[in-house]
Amino acid sequence: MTNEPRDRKKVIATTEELLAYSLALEEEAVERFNELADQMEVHNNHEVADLFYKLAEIEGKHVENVNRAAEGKQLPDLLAWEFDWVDEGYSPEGGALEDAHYLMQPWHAIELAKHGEQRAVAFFRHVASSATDAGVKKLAEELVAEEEEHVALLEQWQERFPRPEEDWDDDLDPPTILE
Amino acid sequence: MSRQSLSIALSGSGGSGVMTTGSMLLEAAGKAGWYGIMTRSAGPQIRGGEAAALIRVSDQPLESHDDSFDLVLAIDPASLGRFMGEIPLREDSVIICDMAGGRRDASLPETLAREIDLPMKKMAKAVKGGRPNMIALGVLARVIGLPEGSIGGILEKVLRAKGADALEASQACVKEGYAAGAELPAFSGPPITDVPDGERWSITGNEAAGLGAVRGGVRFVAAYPITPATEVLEWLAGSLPKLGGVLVQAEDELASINQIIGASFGGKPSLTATSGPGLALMTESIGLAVCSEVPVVVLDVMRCGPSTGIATKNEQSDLNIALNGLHGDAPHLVLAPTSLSDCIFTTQWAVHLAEAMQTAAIVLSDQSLGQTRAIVDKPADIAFIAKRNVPEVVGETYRRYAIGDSPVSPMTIPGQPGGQYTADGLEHTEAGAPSSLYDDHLAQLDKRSNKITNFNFGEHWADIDGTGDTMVITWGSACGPVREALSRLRAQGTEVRMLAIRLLAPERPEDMRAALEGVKRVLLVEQSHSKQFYRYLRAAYDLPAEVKLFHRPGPLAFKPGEIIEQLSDWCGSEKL
Amino acid sequence: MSRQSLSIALSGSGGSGVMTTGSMLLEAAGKAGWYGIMTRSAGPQIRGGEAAALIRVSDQPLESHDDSFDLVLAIDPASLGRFMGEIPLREDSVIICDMAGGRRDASLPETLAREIDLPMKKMAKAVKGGRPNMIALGVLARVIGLPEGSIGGILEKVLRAKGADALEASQACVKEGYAAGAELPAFSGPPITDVPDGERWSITGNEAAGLGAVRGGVRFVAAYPITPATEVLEWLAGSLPKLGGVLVQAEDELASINQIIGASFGGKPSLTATSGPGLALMTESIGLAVCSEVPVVVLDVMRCGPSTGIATKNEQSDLNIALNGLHGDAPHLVLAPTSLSDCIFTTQWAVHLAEAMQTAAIVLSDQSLGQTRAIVDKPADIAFIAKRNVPEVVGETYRRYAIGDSPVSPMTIPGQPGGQYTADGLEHTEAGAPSSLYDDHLAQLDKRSNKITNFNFGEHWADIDGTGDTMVITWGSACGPVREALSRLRAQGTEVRMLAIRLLAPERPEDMRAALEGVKRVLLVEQSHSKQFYRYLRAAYDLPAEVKLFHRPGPLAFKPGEIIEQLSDWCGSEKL
Amino acid sequence: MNDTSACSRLGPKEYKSGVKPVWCPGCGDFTVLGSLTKALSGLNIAPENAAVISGIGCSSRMPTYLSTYGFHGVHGRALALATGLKVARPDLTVIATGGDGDGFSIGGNHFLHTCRRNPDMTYIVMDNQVYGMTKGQASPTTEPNWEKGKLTPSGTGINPFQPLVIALASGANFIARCSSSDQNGTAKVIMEAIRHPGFSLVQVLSPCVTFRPEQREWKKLVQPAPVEATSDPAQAARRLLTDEGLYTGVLFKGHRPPYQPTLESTIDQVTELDEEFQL
Amino acid sequence: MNDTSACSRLGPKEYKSGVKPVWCPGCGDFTVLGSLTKALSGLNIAPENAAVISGIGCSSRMPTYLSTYGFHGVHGRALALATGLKVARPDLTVIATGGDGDGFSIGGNHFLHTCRRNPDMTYIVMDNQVYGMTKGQASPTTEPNWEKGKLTPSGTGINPFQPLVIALASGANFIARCSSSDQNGTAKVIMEAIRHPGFSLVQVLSPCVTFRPEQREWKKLVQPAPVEATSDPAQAARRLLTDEGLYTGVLFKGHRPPYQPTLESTIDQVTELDEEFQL
Ligand SMILES: Cc1ncc(C[n+]2csc(CCOP(=O)(O)OP(=O)(O)O)c2C)c(N)n1
Ligand SMILES: Cc1ncc(C[n+]2csc(CCOP(=O)(O)OP(=O)(O)O)c2C)c(N)n1
Ligand code: SF4
Ligand code: SF4
Ligand SMILES: [Mg+2]
Ligand SMILES: [Mg+2]
Repeated sequence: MTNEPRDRKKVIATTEELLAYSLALEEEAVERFNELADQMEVHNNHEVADLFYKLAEIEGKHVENVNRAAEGKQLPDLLAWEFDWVDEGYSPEGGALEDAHYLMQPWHAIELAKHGEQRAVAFFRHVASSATDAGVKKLAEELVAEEEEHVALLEQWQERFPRPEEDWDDDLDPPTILE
Repeated sequence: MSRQSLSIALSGSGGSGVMTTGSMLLEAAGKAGWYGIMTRSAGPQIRGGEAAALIRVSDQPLESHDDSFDLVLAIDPASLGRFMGEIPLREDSVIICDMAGGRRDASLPETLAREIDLPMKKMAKAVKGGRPNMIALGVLARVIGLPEGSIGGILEKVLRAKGADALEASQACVKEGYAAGAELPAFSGPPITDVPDGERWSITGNEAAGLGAVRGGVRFVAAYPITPATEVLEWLAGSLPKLGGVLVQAEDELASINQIIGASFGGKPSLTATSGPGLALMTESIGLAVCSEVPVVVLDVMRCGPSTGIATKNEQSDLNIALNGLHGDAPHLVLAPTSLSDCIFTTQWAVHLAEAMQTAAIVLSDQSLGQTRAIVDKPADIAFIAKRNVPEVVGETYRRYAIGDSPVSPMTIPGQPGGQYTADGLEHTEAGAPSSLYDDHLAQLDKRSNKITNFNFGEHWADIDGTGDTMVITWGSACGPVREALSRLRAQGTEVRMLAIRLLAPERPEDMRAALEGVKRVLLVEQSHSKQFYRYLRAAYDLPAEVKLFHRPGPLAFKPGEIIEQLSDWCGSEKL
Repeated sequence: MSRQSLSIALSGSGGSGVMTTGSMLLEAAGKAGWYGIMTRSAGPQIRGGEAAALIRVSDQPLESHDDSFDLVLAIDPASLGRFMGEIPLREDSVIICDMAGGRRDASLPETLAREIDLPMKKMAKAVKGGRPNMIALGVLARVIGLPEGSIGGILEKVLRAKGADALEASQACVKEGYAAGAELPAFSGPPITDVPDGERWSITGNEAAGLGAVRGGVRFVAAYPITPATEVLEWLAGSLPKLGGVLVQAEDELASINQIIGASFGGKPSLTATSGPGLALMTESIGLAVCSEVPVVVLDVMRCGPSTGIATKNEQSDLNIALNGLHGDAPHLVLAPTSLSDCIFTTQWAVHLAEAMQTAAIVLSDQSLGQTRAIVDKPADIAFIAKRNVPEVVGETYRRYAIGDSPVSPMTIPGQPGGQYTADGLEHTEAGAPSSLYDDHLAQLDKRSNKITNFNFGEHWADIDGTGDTMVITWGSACGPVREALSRLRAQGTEVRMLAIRLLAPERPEDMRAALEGVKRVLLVEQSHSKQFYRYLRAAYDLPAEVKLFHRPGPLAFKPGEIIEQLSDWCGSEKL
Repeated sequence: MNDTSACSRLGPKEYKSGVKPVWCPGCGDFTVLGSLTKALSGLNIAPENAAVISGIGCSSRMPTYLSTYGFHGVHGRALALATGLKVARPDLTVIATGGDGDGFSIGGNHFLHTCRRNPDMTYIVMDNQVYGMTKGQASPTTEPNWEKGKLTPSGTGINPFQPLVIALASGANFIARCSSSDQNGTAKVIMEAIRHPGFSLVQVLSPCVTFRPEQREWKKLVQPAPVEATSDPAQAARRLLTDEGLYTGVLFKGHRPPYQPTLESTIDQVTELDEEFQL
Repeated sequence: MNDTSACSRLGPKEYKSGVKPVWCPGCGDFTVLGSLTKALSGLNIAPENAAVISGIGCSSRMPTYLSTYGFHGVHGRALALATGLKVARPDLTVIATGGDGDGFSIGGNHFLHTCRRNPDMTYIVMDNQVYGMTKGQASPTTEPNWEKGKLTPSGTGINPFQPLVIALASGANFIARCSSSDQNGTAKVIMEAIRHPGFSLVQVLSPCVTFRPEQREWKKLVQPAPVEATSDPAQAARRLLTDEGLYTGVLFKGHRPPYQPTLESTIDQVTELDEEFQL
């Protein structure tokens, strides 16, 4: 949302920088899934809430992994908007909030998570292909592989749930009015 | 009049559709010849929150919930906790609930009631596109004794838009539920009678107020949305254009009230509807209507205050501001419906009175009256309509604020030649020219006050009922439970009088004296923390020496049994 | 305490400068050691209209005009007619008037008084740059017995800016007039005493209220101009910056009240001043201050209502709206000064109370108190200042709306680490989170009500005076004439008690019971058409069986003699 | 009152009520009263078919001085009251009058929304950049460094409100500026404004000789805008943002259709509404 | 609460109060909450030194969800309350938040006058072109032909309110449009807005998924404005009048000095004021 064009021009130059990206990505994913879980809980969609909490937990492990990889390194302190993600202004999980729905089903939740992971794959792939630093390239490729694995896991998980019917978001009741 | 009734609470959450289910059940009950009421309660979420439909059906007209509920159906157990304060249960009450696995769900609140597990989700899953709430509908219809056919037409009406598949799925679920209901304990519902088509109405108090307004002649409405008045406006927005009228959604309440003053100045009976915060914004200009003698009606559907308070819950705490919230000496009318269907009459009468006296009328409805849906007898169509004193021909020297034989002076309407004048919120002479003299001020204050205190209001100022030397005085939505309490007492042979005040201002000292003739003890019932009704009565009337006050703030509704308990000192021991 | 006083009316029109003349005369009287009051009356024109300065001087402090005037000086005869209702004359009163030719001017109203022709215009013409009002000043100074020198300094002060020529011309005129006065009947003014410099003040009630506000600690004011409150604001606009405070001229009253709520939330004691129409616009947000427990003070300088009414004239008809004009159950403080100089104390006390109880206080001053200028004894500097319960350190779990030992919970101020909370006009939990539950609602309603009803107000709730079994109960600007009436009766040996209520809300039932001990008869005095004070007292207190009401709308002020007349049935015949 | 049945034109005088204004001699509002009566006469509107609505302020006293129907309402609400009247009675010629304080300070919200809503009526604002009636406080149009306002003794220090720019931005359909020093020119513009469909704003620079005596100089400073009225909002905006507030004439004429719900009934009887409640 | 004395930056999460929002899942306001916490974190403002002020509406629930000081006031009055706070406490970072109904309908007058007055604070409006909280009525920014508003079943038929144009015309010092679909971009703009002296308006297109589900498409329609922010009002006006309301970014940055009276006393004691009354 800046006035600059959306295409990603910046090349990630150091592994520290890439780790900072990776950390931000995972941390934001944790935050996002927790937020979504809270939303579902508030809206009495407990099944999906539990699923999101679970996803948050998993992402939390990824944060730990990155932290471990970053041990002893001095990562740059970038603010949210100083990250230069691929094609859009937010991190791969950034858009998920908009896709929430109070009647969403586990299938949707995983779809949403999968979408994020796929975007992460795309991002790291881009980093790998544009990298000039060999270390960065290598790390990015590892990350691609890791995220691809996540996508695959999610796909398996999703199969356990039926695909929602077309009118899954139907609610005959009117919205509650407040103030 | 002994009443056989059944009270049912239906709760759910996360978009489980309990409101729709409840409405359908109520309508089915109505079709079957029963009377009924349904109120809603909901959590703070706009979508997907906990929701409960509280339903009561009977062979007699109803105006109140019962002391306790016979049957609760919880589509999911967790939804119930929030509402337990509003759903008192007995030992012989029954909770039907989906325990999802047979074991008692920990989230189900502890109660005395008997719990029955019914796997509604599973049953619904068995039907393609099926939903647990439709299972519930079938179950409920069966256990309260509605004929299976009573649901069909309603399903069709509600689900037509959703397509044939959805309809079929629902029908199948209802059938499933109905069958399952046969296994459950049955309740002996009120006797089913035959009612001729169309003799019963299904209506909310908010719709009733809208209907009263247009029956009274209102053709211009300007308003700003606010809970719980919005449904009045929604109904009027749809209905006014049919009658050549219009509703304008204004930018705020200051605009609403001034727009209706302008339209009424132009000759169109006009109304606005709002709730406490909006009423507060309007008081300056309600004073303008009073001073310039332009008739307007302001409907306040009360909610819990102060400030934003609790917007979706009932309270009777705008009495103070309605009676005394205008600056200066600004006599005006304040009315309150004494029942849900009386919202028609009282609003209509208010329009009539405002027009007849060329002043402002505030009608105090409340969230409970306004948002309850009831099956009622078709209301009478009464004769009160707006009739303003407009001179046929205008003489040489028309004086808008003339003090003649009647304090209501003829009012010309723009377009009438020779009738031009300037309506004014400044103090003025009879001709309408600004004046700061004591004599003019006194004369106009007298005029504006006399016209409303001298008016012949007839018998409508209050609903008076019963005999005996004990009386309950109350108003608004508190009337319903009081009325039921007294009818229960009557059934036991105890007579208690009831006075439900419809016209709160101006005061009617003589009528009150007559009503209190022979009364030794008075119980006042009101839903306000600061005893607003009590203070009002003290200021306005001479009450008997023995006065007892039963008051509490919203949102907990009064129950008939509580009223009886309050009277027990007097009626229990002495058996009056 | 017998009072010797002289009442003088000075009228003119078309820019004749009577107000300036009147002020100078009052100041001269003050310098000479007299007490005095001056009120103004004017036609509807902004410039050049009829105007009258009504002055009374005495050797005793004054709070009221007398029953009649001793002396009228009309710079032109026509100006007088408009004010005759306010200037009752006796047979031995004197009218000094410029008949411009010696024949009685037809425009001079018929009165009992003796008329004296004085060619002031001609006399002024004889002086280069001379003006009739300065002639009048000299005349008046002479006939009421002021030393010639008493005017000099004042002339200089007022006319300095106009240049030496203007000053000289005025001096010459005053001299002329003083000399001419020697030929006129002299009045025996009050004895001239020596007063130490600076021990007397010249102040209006509006300035006094402003002073009380800043003494109480107010440092933020937002307001929208409105007559007759504007002078409070003018004074504050000049004074606040000296104290590191500020006055913001807001876009309307909705902004004013919300700005002060914001500033007070930020920790600054805050106030707004307005009159009836503005107060009406503020009530919604006063409710917000009540619900969110943010202290604010709203000063209402009352004028004639309803609606725009008569903006420049006195009435006590905003009592209803001040007490009961908020929607919902919204307990708050309502106070009224009992005299002009009490505007300092009452406003200051209101700031203190609002801050101590974290609630809204409405102070009802009025046009008469506010716009009268008086020479008074230097007011005491009292100790009440804003002291809010702000926690020194904030614990782990700060709950803004905690219900602890005291219903006034500690209030953090933005900037305090760990004290963050969200102030809310929605009903809330102790922590400030929105809640729609009955229990939270009741608890917070109790809290907000208890904190003001349980507060120890001490003796300031009312001014209580005198003995006997007859009592006059009154308030605001009506206190002045009542006090004088009772002191006159006392001088005749008749004792009547007086109760001037300063704290109108919350009610003080025990204090009232004590005050009424031994009282058999009560006369209520109020300036309202609809008996607002009477109704308030009926609702709030148990009055003795015999209650008499003396009320009328504005703008005619009560006179001491009228009060005595009202009491004559009781005191005249029975000589209590 | 006047016999208005004749087809001959009523003279401007006949639009006066005969109540004598209490304005200060020299006040611009006298001239505006004259302009308005001339415009009404020029349009030959029967006095009973016009209604003049105002709030509170010196300028808001206008209705009392006219022989039309009038409403002297409360401070700041003239446009809301006038909107209600016009929507309910589209047959009437509705004119709102008032001052800069009434219209742009306390009444600012209605100003915005009336421009937006665009009812077919005319709003004449006598702008004297001061609150005349309450003793000369700064108004929204007062320049930031005017130090005579007793509530703003060091000047307001804030940006003056630009009524014409705001009107344009919120959708007024006709925007003009006049000077009370030109009674006939103002009359003509008011007439055009009344004729133009939709909401018309006429700002009249009308000196307050009592609290802003320096405004007597205005008549020397105003000048007719050097260009014709435009109907392009962007062009109008550019002009208005750069003019010094002293160009007079019609500055913008838009073509948005006025807000006017049709008031035609589709059913005969109120009882036909009962159906929807029948079980 | 948080220990804010450390010089290390607080993370965005620490600006959340922990109260779980009651907004509908998918509502744009969730994202805005995130943007605001990121901006506060980016500026490293201690939570106790910020105050977030709102009126009533879904979007106005914001303060409850933040760990800063907050005020959830009454409908339409957020800016007035915030102004009082900022003027009295210039040391605080004051942010007002709310919706299009709260800010532009009932609150329109304060919007106008706050832009004019230009206090140093930031106003974030979550514009969903609807009254979410009260059941989906048309708001001032609703398009005229939207027929789902139950009080305007045939559409409002009136000109939408153009908040940015009005802000510019009344003197706001910083004007930006964002989309809730871009949390980080919005965060950056909010941070810039807070930093920029004077009154900053940030309009965030924030879908109401319940009453305006079609707004889920907004994220595909918005695009960054193709030009840099200007500081020339006339240029900004031309751009704003012609854009379709879907360009995002900082659109105007002015240089007017903020309104802030100095709060320095010139006397020591209140009693020094007594002098003027002494005879
Ligand atoms: C609610 C309310 N607030 C304040 C006032 C006081 N008041 C009356 S007129 C006025 C200002 C008038 O200014 P303007 O509209 O410019 O008219 P002018 O006198 O300059 O023609 C004010 C503040 C009022 N009557 N009502
Ligand atoms: C004085 C007053 N009038 C009306 C209302 C009812 N009300 C509450 S919120 C709201 C509209 C909110 O719309 P918006 O500001 O756009 O917020 P959103 O819910 O869309 O975020 C209204 C009309 C009120 N609370 N107070
Ligand atoms: S005060 Fe000013 S605006 Fe009012 S009448 Fe006098 S000159 Fe005109
Ligand atoms: S109703 Fe609309 S604005 Fe309100 S929370 Fe739901 S989606 Fe958001
Ligand atoms: Mg003006
Ligand atoms: Mg909105």
